Amino acid sequence: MATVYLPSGFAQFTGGVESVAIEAPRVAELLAALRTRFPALADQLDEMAVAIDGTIYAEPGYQPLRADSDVHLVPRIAGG
Amino acid sequence: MIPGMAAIRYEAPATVADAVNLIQADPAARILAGGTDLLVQFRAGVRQPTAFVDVKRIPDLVDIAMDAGGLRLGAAACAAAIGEQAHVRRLWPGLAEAVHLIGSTQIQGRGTVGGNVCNASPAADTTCALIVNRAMCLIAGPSGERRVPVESFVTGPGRTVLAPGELLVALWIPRPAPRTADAYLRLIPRSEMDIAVAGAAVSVTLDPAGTCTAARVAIGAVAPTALLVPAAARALVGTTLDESALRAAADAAGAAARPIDDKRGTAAYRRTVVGVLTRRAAKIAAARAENRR
Amino acid sequence: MKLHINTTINGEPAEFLCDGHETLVSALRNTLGLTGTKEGCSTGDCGACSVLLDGRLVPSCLVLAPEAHGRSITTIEGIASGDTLHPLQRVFLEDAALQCGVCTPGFIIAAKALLDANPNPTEAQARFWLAGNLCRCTGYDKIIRAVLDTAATMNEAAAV
Amino acid sequence: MSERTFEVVGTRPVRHDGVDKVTGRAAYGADANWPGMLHGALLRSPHAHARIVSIDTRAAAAAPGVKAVLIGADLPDTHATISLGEAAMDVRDMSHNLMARDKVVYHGQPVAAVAATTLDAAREALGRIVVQYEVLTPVLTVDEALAPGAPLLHDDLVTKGAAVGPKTGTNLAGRYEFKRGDVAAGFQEADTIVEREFRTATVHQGYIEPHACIARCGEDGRAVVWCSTQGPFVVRDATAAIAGLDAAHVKVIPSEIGGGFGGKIVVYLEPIAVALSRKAQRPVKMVMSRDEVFRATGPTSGTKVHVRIGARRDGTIVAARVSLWYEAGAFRGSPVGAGAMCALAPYTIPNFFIDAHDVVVNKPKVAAYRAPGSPMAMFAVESVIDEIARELKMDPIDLRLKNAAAEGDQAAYGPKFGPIGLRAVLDAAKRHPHWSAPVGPNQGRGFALGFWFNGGMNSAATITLGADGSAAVFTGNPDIGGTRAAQAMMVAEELGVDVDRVRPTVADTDTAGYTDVTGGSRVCFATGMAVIQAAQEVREELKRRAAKMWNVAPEQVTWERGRVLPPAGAKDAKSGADAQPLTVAQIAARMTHTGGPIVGRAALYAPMAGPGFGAHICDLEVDPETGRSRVVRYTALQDVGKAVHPSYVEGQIQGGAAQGIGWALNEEYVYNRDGVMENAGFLDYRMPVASDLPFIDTVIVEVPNPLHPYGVRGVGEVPIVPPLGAVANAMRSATGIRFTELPLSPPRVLEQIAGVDARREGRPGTVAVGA
Repeated sequence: MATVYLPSGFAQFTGGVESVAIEAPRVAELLAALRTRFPALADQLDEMAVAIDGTIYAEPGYQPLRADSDVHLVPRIAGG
Repeated sequence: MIPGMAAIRYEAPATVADAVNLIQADPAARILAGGTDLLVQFRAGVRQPTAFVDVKRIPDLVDIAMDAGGLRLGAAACAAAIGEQAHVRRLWPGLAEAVHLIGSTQIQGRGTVGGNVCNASPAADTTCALIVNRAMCLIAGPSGERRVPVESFVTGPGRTVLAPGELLVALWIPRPAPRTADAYLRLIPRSEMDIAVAGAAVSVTLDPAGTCTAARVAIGAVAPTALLVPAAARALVGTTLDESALRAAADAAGAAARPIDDKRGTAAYRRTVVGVLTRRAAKIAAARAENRR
Repeated sequence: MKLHINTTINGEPAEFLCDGHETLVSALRNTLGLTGTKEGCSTGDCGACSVLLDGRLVPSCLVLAPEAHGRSITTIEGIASGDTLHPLQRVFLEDAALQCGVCTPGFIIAAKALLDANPNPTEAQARFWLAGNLCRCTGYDKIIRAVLDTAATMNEAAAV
Repeated sequence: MSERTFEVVGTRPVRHDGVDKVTGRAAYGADANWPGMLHGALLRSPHAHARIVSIDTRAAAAAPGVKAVLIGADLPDTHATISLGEAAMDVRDMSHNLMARDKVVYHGQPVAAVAATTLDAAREALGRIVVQYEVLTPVLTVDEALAPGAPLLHDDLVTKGAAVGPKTGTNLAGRYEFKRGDVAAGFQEADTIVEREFRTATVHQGYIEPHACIARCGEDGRAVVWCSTQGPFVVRDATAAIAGLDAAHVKVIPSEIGGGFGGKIVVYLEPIAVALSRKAQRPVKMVMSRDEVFRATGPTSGTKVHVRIGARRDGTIVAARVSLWYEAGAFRGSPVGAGAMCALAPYTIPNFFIDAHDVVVNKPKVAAYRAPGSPMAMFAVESVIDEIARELKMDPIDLRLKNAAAEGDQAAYGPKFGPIGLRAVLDAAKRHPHWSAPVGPNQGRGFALGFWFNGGMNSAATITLGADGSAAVFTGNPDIGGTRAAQAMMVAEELGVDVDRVRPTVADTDTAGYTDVTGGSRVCFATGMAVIQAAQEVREELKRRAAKMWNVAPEQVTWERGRVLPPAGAKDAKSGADAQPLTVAQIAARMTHTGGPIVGRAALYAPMAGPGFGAHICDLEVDPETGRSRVVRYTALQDVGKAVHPSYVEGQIQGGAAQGIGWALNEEYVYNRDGVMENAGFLDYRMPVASDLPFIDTVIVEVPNPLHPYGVRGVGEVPIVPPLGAVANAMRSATGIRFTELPLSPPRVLEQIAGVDARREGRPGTVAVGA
């Protein structure tokens, strides 16, 4: 199961949950599961980038996950 | 013809008389020397002349001439041309420094000492140096010529004694007395390209024993016009320009300053720094005078 | 009424029509098609529009086009001779002294004026001479090196 | 990867676009003139905050030479969004930013546009437009904007993210939190705690080329736009959305670009030019003045950053508390999120809490500026770290080494670091002769770190071979800093052809595969990766063609540096002679007979390239009587992964350092109380000039990035981050005073120096004037 770490400010949308283990083959399925579990989080997820095992994807889409992947939701970064 | 816009004439008279006639006939015509202030103001909509009267084709206005009595700088001689004169650098190093501080190399290829004085900015770099060197403005107009000391020429920001139909033809700078030298310093945040936040020019005359027998101090960017500061000069005359004399001159300069807060610096900052610059300029001028046997 | 101006540009006679208040940089770029001269500020503060007017370095945004009458102008388009780049152009390329390149024509014109006046400038002299040319990409490091390298190259060539 | 040896990568060829740039032939935004074109000009708001009561354009429309007049009501209202990374911008905001509707929210915001036969006529017509305003009070700082009862910029603004108070009726556009561990407990463990509040001024990217474009829109609604931009596809999509066209009908041709630094990603002129052209049915050219660039294009945020850091006596940092408030300008979207993520990035800190606030104020909407958000946050943190080093009497580099993150550590912003060059950079700095050189009188030395993520995103590349074996490579990234040369070098590296025989081209939006902006330090990394993959595809095709000529299976042939080698015993199918190795040119010459043109293409979505760290050492000399300072020596060290063209890597580092020095010493937007910028020109917005700077010594550190085939990491943004802290720390060394507000302009410095003298000599309020 991949472990998802949420930004601390999002605790208000998750009832205080800061990390959660989710069984998902790819980021798309993982985010869908998060939305189902924490409906209040849905709006916030659209603006987040996803770090999978240390590599940040601004548009993570269908990136595959390993069984033990660490997934961090981080704000998107704009470069200059 | 530009749709919707009155054409602005360009005139290039060949003589002073023609230039006087042009600006007398059209009070909204503007004298164009280097254009480094005028064209910027025009573009910004600050000035809306009906004609540009380019005086750079009048030999009297661009010539630089030296004789036994002193130096005649055509009002439209560009800063770079003045800086190229070895005798100017030798006799008036402070004035040469001030001329060299006008803008960039490019600006110096255009900007003129006459324009610098006529633009009447409180921060003009050359004005203080001209004042301490007792420079005179040579003015031509409908009723003939007249002479005005530089310190009396500028009457306020952007204002001069020039009457309608008059133009500045040249600056006359008398040859300095023996053992006399000048210096000009300004404070800008960068090393180049800024307008002076404060400036100070000093001229001193020393006797063979090293006592100051005459001095002139002028400060810029700390009042509506550049100021001749007799009190600062008095603090120097009769001394050997020791630390306490320099400090007294600095205090006098600071006391004479009537600065304002603006985007370039605060009043308090200007008042402090103009004293520092006065002290340092006096020291440099003294060292130069000392070396003039 | 437009003014009819006869002038010399890069060694060739040229003529054009302009308004009394038009700037030289506008006439060069928009009327004569010499867009190598750039306009970065229109107030004489960036140096991108540098040209030589009768051999003297000036900001062409602060020169009126009619002032060119009877004068001689050198722009970046007239720096190379035939198919040979000017040494400054060559060394700027070799030393990677440009990035976006928009300030480059002004720098090369200004540096040419420097080397014409002072074939052997010190670093400080080069920096102060070029203080009126803004570059936001390079930190000036490679530009100053290129100017000093060019001076050395030209002096060497002259000595041979 | 580290064993790979390169033939071309790492060399310094003359850039392909170079000759055009040194001869003046290169065509930038304002260099295009189209037959029959009109000139567009904008009427801008004279107020920083006001309601528009009415606009009457009748007299302008009737003015001589005027062919079209445009106001906000002529543009469609849209709620599309365009992804620009963090600041995914609402097209509605972008549209209102370039043409106000019912309200103006900053001084200089456009309210109407005119196209006329001459620029003079267009400007004259602007003067005939009558706008009635109901003037409102502007808010100019985060403190004013967040004060109770502050005037609101947008009645409909809702706070995004982790708001703590009410989410409406506020100027707080967003709030974000990051935390780890137990901060209160962490500070309990600390032997020393340093706490300071820092401010930085609004500063501009300062590209030398003003924004410029020319556009035409025909009767069929199809538009062509030539413009200076970092992102042609952003221009296409934003122009279509704002002007109300189908993006399928908009073609954007990127000109050469005279600097951007992030400021030429969003659009300002292009949709207006297209809309004017559609009305007038003639091409419309628009070029900003420098004054307009300063007043109405994106600067970056003025900021307030509060930092509290605690450390043990041995230097171990145990806790940190950081609060950031960034001005977004008039519409939401400051880079405060990135600032929060960068603030503590170099350090492993067990307990921290960061909150970040995006605040709207009546200033121009900020745009990306080189490592957006990082310099201000790291200025604050690196200043406090410097103070801790002083309190603990530790060498500043040793203190940082003690806490430096390494591979496998969890970054403060979340994920674990891969291979990073932070320690290598710190070690190189410690060894550098600059660090141990003596410091002169009135001088001080400062050290600071910088961090940036380095971007990835979408890139595409196409390579076509000529029959002569030369290669043309097309990508969609405008080349600001030498990326064409780098891409040509990559093709040369992969195909073994001379770099001089590769022709790199920046293609328009109808020609290039979709490509994200030139920005985020991503081009050499992501687009470079696409170029390498496309070249590898060409290589595979060359092998297939050679195999055909020898009548062997493709897998039987081998590639060896620019040649395809036959298997033993193979014969040339035409001559029957023993097969000889074939060069790229030899195979290309026969392409007509072996299957037609040889083309390679690649398209990819790259993750963020990988963290980049830099360290700068600055020596500053201060005039104690005037507060004026100058940089007398400067060294910049950076991990770049792999330097493809080292000269342009050095150039990026030197240029970034110079911009950061300007930010630290003299650059700032000066506003009056009415929200009018007072220094909107290069005369008084004081960017560094050549005589302000010494040579900037660079040290390239190469810790390869595993995400790129050559190890490229991205270069351009990191170097603007350390200078703010390095300069301020040098000022601290030179004067003994911790400055917490930038820029360190002479009056600000003298005020503090004088204050110290006053305390010491018991002369409050006076200024010491020494000999």
